Amino acid sequence: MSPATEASATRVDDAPLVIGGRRFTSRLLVGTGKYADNEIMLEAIRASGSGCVTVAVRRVDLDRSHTESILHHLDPEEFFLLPNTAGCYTVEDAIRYARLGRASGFTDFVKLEVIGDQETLLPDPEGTLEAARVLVAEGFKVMAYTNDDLITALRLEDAGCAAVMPLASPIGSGLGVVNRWAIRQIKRRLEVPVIVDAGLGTASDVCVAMEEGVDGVLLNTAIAHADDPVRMARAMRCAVEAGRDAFLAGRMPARGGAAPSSPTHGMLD
Amino acid sequence: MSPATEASATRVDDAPLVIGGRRFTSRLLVGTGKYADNEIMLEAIRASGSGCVTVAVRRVDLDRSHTESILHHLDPEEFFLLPNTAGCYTVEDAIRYARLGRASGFTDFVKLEVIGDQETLLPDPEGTLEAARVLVAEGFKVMAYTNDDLITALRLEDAGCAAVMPLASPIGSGLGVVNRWAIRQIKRRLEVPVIVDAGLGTASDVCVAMEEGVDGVLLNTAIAHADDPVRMARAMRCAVEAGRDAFLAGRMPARGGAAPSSPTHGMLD
Amino acid sequence: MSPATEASATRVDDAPLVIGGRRFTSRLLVGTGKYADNEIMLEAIRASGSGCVTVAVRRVDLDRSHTESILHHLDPEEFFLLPNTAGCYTVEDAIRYARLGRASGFTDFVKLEVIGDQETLLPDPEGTLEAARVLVAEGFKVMAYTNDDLITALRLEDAGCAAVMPLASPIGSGLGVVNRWAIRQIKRRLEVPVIVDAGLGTASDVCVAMEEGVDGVLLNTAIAHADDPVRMARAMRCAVEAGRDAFLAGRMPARGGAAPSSPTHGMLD
Amino acid sequence: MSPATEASATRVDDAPLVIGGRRFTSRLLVGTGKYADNEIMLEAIRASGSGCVTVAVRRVDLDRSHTESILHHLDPEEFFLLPNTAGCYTVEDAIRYARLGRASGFTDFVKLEVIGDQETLLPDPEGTLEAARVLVAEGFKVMAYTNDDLITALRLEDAGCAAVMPLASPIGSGLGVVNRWAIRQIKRRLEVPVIVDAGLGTASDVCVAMEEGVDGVLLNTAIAHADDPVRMARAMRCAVEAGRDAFLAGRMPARGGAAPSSPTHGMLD
Amino acid sequence: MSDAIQIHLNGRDREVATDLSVRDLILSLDLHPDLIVVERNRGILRREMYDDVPVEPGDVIELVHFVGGG
Amino acid sequence: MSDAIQIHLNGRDREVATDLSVRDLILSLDLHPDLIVVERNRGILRREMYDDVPVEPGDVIELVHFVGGG
Amino acid sequence: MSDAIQIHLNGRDREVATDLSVRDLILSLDLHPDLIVVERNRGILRREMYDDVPVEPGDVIELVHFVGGG
Amino acid sequence: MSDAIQIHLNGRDREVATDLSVRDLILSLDLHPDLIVVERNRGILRREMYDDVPVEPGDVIELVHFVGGG
Repeated sequence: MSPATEASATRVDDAPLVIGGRRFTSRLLVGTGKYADNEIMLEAIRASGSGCVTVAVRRVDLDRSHTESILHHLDPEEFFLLPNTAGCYTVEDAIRYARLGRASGFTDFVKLEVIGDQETLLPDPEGTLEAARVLVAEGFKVMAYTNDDLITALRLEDAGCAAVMPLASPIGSGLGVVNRWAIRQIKRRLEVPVIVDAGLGTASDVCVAMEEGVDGVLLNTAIAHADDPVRMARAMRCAVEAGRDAFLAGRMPARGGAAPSSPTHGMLD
Repeated sequence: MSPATEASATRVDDAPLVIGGRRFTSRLLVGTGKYADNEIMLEAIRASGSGCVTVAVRRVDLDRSHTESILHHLDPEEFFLLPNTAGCYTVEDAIRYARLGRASGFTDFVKLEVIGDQETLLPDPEGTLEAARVLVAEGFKVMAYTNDDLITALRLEDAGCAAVMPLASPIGSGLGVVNRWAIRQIKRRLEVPVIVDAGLGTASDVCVAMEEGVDGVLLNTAIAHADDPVRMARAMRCAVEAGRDAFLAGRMPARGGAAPSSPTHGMLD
Repeated sequence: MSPATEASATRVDDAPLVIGGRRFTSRLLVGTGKYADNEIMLEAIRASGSGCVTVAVRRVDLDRSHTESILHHLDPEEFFLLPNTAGCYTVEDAIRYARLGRASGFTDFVKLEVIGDQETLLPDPEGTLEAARVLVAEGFKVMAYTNDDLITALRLEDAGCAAVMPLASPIGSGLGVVNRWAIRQIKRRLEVPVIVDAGLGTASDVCVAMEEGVDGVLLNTAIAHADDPVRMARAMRCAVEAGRDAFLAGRMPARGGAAPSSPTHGMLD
Repeated sequence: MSPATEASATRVDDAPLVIGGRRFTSRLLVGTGKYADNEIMLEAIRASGSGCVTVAVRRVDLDRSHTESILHHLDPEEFFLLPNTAGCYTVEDAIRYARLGRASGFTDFVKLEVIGDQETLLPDPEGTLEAARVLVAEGFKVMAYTNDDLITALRLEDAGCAAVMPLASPIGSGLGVVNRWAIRQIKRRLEVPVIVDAGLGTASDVCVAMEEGVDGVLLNTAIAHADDPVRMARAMRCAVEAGRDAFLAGRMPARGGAAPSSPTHGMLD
Repeated sequence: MSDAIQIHLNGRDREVATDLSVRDLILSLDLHPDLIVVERNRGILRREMYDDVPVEPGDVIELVHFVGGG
Repeated sequence: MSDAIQIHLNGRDREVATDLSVRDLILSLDLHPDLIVVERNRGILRREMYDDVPVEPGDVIELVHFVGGG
Repeated sequence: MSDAIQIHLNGRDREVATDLSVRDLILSLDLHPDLIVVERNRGILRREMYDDVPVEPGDVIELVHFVGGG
Repeated sequence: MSDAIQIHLNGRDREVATDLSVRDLILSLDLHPDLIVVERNRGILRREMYDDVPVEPGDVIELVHFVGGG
C-alpha cells in the first residue's frame, strides 16, 4: 500500500478524517504560498499526498498582462480548495474575505484568521470568536486558526466551528510545537477535529504533533522554504503517517531507568 | 513506490547504507527481544521494513523439550542476523560471546556491547575500546554500542570499528534523544556510519535522530513494548523515511519571529 | 547587604518595581493559601522577603467558634494585602468579589482572575478582558491574571490594567515556564509591569522567568507545598535576585562550539 | 545573614562542602581566565563569594618587562588556588603540569583536565582515568574534569579522585545542563563530591545543576564574559544558594493538572 | 406578637431578634466589624452604616472576610 | 456628449466606456468570469447577474480571485 | 569397567555414555548441529570437528545458540 | 676564553653568563623566585636548590608560573 493511500484517512485501520461532514483524503493539509514557482508547488503538493490546499483571496492585479489566479495551476477536481482570511486584522475584514471566498462557488468552508498583531501574526482571540459566531450563523463551515489556549479553543467549539486549528508556534517561524501540554489539553477536551496549524518546521515537529492525537496538521513554509520542497513534502507525508500510527499504536512508557533488550538468563559460566 | 522500498537505502535519490562493505536494505535495524510471542515479532519486523535484526548468544536450555533457537522463527535468507554481546560486563566476556556468535557461521559482524553498570546498562568506554581493538584485529566487523561522548566515538573509529552506535538514552528507557548536540557532533566528526542505538521510544524520537543526519537507528523495546507492535513497527519505518528525507531536503531555518504564508499585497481597500 | 535588601526593588543599582503608582519592596509576590498552618505561613512569607501577599475573599464560616480571618495572622502594616478574585468563573462574580475586596478598606488593587475551566483553572481571555474594563472604569488598579498569549496581554494593557500577569503553566502544576518564547514576547511588547504568575515549581523556574526580564513573579504552591516551606521561601528570594541580576548583567552568548577558559599560549615544549 | 555567609557550606543548616579533607567556604568555584582586566576579575570573584579559584600553569613570558603571575593580583591568603592542567592533550602533559602546579608550594590539589579534541575541548575519558591513577598514586588530591558519562565518573571515583567534575556542556559554550538525567545519575551513584564544571551560561543553569543535588559548580566564562561580570558574579552566588536551598527544601511535585491556591469553599451564592 | 425575624445569612435561613442593627448582628456573632465586609441584598454596606441600618425580615446578608489564597 | 464614465476599480480611478455590463468589463480586462469574484459597492455580485448589472459612474468595484496562500 | 563418564555441560554436571563424539552428544540431546555452537574447554569447536572429537571425562562443554535480543 | 654559555630557556636559545646559579638566573630576569617554578632538563627543581644548582651549558630550563585560567 502506497504512503499516499496509507496516509489517507480511509485506511481500513484508522477512522477517516471528517470535518463539517466532509471526508478528507489525508490528515495533511498544505498551503500554496511562498513557492519559488508553480511547477515546484504542484509537484510538492502531489508529493505530500494532501488532498486539501489553502488559498488566499486577493485583488486581481490589473497591471499584469494575464491573471495570476492559482486556478490556472491547481485543478479543483484534484484538490479541495480551502479559502483563508489571511491578512485580516479586523472582524469586518475577515467576514468580508470569507464571503468573497465562498462566492467563488467552490466551497462554504473557510479557514478563519483574525490576526491580532503584525509582528507576531498571532491570532486575536476575541476577534476570532466574534467572527466565527457571525460566519457560523451565515452557514459557513469555519475552521478557526487560534493560539494554543484551551479556553479559546473550547469557546470556538461552542461557537459552532467545524474544526479548531491551534498553532504550534507563530506562522512561518518553524519553531515547532512550543507547548506540547497545551496541544494535548486541547485535543483531549474538544470533540470537533483539531488541526495543528502554523509553526511546524520539519518532519519531527509534525510527528510530535500527531503523537498528541490531533486529527491533522496544516503546513506551508516548512515545505515551500525547504531547500528541496518536493522531498520535504514527501518527508511530511511520512511524518504524518508515522506520528498517527505511533499515536494509535500506543507508545512504550518512558522510564527513568534502563531495561535490557536481551535475556539476562542463559549466560555462560 | 511502497514505504518499504522508499525506506530502503537503495532508493535512487539516496546513497545506500553500507557498513563494513555490506549494503543494508534499510536504515532501520531492529532487535528481536521482548516480544509477547514469535508470531508478533515476525509480523512486526516485516512491517518495519528492516532487513537486519540483532540476536543474542545464549546457552541452550537443556531442560526444554525442544530448542529455543530464534532460527526456528527467523529465516537467515530473509534477514541479516547481527549477533550482539549483550549482557557482557567484561572485555573477556564480550570477546568470548563475539567469537561464539561468529562461529555460528552466519557473519563476521558483531554488535559489541561492554556494559559498565547493571542499573543503567550504560556502556563501559574503556572496556568497549579495549574489546573493539581485539576484535578488529581478529577480523571482526565491529559495530560498537557506545555512549554519546564524541571522544569515545572518535577513538572507536580510530580502533577500526565498522560503525559507531551512540545511545539516544539508556537501553529500554524510551527517553528519546536526550542530548541532540552530542549526536550532531558525533555524526559531524566521524567518517564511519553512525547508528543511533537504544533509548528511542516513539516515532518522533526516531525522526529527531535521523534529522541529525545519522545513517540509521536501531530499535527494540519501542516496537516490542508498544501496545500494538506491528503498527508501531510501521510507524517507525515511516519515521525513518520522514527523518531521512527531512535531513536530505534541508529544513527551513527556525526564526524567532513570524512570516506570513499569504501575500501581504493585493488586500482590498 | 542582606538578600532581603538586595531582593528589594529599592537597591541602588536597579529601578524599583512600581505598579499603579505603588512602590513594591520586592519583586517576589506570594500567596497565602495551602499552608499546613499559619505559623509556617508567616515564617515562610518573612523568609521570602516579599512585602506583598495575595488573599482570597470568602464567606465567614459561622459554624466556627471564632473567625478565620487571615488578618489575625498577617499584619497589614507589615504586608501589602492584595485581594484576588480566585474561584470566579463569570465576569459578574469577579466584579462582585473585587468590590468586596476593596470594601475591606485596605486597597483598591485587585488581582483579577476570571477562570475559564474548572479542570485546568486556565483564565478566560474574553471574560478577563470584559471584567478588567469594568473594574478599571470603577477606579480599581487591576493586576490581571492571564494566559501566555501576547495578544490578550496587549488588550489587557489597552484596557488600562496596572499590571499583566501571564501564567508560566497552570495554577498549582509546578510545570515551570512551558513557553519561554511567549513570556519573552509579552515582556518585550508591554509597557506596564509583567508579573509571571502560576505554575512555577522550584527556584530554577523562577530564575528562568526573571531572566526573561519580567518585573516580578507570584508564587504560592511552590513554597507552601515544599517539604520545607521556609527554606524554599528563602530559595525563592535568592532565585528572584539571581534571575534579576543575571538579566541585568547581560549573559554570555550561548554558542554551539567550545572556547577555552585558560590561555592557549605559553604551553611548554 | 549575608549571601556570602549563606552561600558558605558552613551555614548551620547545611553540611559543609569538604573535598579531600579540605573544607570549602562556598559551593561556588570560579575560574580566573578571560577577564577584561585584573581589577574586574578581583571585584567579580569577591562578589561571587567564592573562596576557591582555578589557575593555569604557563611558561613565564620573558619578553614582558614584568612577570604576569596572577599572584600579583590574587592573595593566596584570601583565595584557595586550584591549579588546573588546562591545555593538556596527553596523559604525560597533564601529569607534568600537575607536578609543576604542586611545586608552586600552595597545594597538592589539582583540577585534572586531559582534553581529547581541540574543537570541542571535550575530555578524553581513557586519558583522564590513566592520569588520575598516576596522580592519585603520587599523593595528589585530584578533582577530575570529565564528561557526563556515569561509568567514567564511577571509574574516576574508583581511581581515588577527591571529586568528580562532570561538564554541563562544552567549556565556554554556555549551553547549560544539556543532560540533566546524566548529572542526576552521577550525583546519585557517587560518594565523592560532584562539582558541575563547564558550560553553565547563566544563573538558571547554575540553579538547575544545584537542584540536582550536586555539591557545587565551577564557573568561568559565564561570569568573565557577561556584559557586567561583577553583577553576574553576584547573580551566580545567589543562584547557588537558591538551587541548593531548593534541593534541600524538597520541591513540590510537578503535576499535569492544576490545583487551586485559594479555597474552593466559602463562595457566595 | 413575635420578637424574632427570618433572614438569609451566609447561605442559610436564620432567625434573629427584631430591632437589630447590622452592627448588633455582627457583634452577636462574635465577629469584629473591622475584619469583615457586609453585603446586604447584593449591595455592599459601608462600615459607617452598620449602626443605622436595621436587619429586616427577608434580608439576604453575606458576611465575608479575607482568607489565605494565591 | 461623453462616451466614457469614471469608476473606482481595484483601488484605482479608471475611465471605462458607457453602457458596459459587469461581464463586458470583465471580458474587456481579459479576465475569465468563472475565475474571479466581483464585489460592487461593497456587495458581492453573483455571477448570474454579470450580464444584467451595468457598470455605472462612481461604482466601486473589486475584482478578486484566489492566489497562493497558507 | 564403567560405560559412563562425567562432564560439565551447560553449567551442570552430567553423566554421559563413553565413546561419544561431540556430534553424538548433540544428537542425543535432540539438538540440530547447524543451529548451535559448541565451546569445549573454553575453545570453540568447528562444526567439521564434531565427528572426530570425542567427549572425554571432565570436559566442560557449552552448547549455545541465538535467541531474541536487542 | 668565553665567559658565556648557551642554554635553552622557555623555548628559546639564550646566552647567559657562566658561573650562574639558578637563583642568579631568576634574579637576572627580574623574576621573584617564590612566584615561579623551575623545570630543569625535564625535572622540577625545588626552591631550596636554587642557590646550589649551577646553570650549565645546554640546560633546558622552563620557568613557569600561575596565570588566569578556568
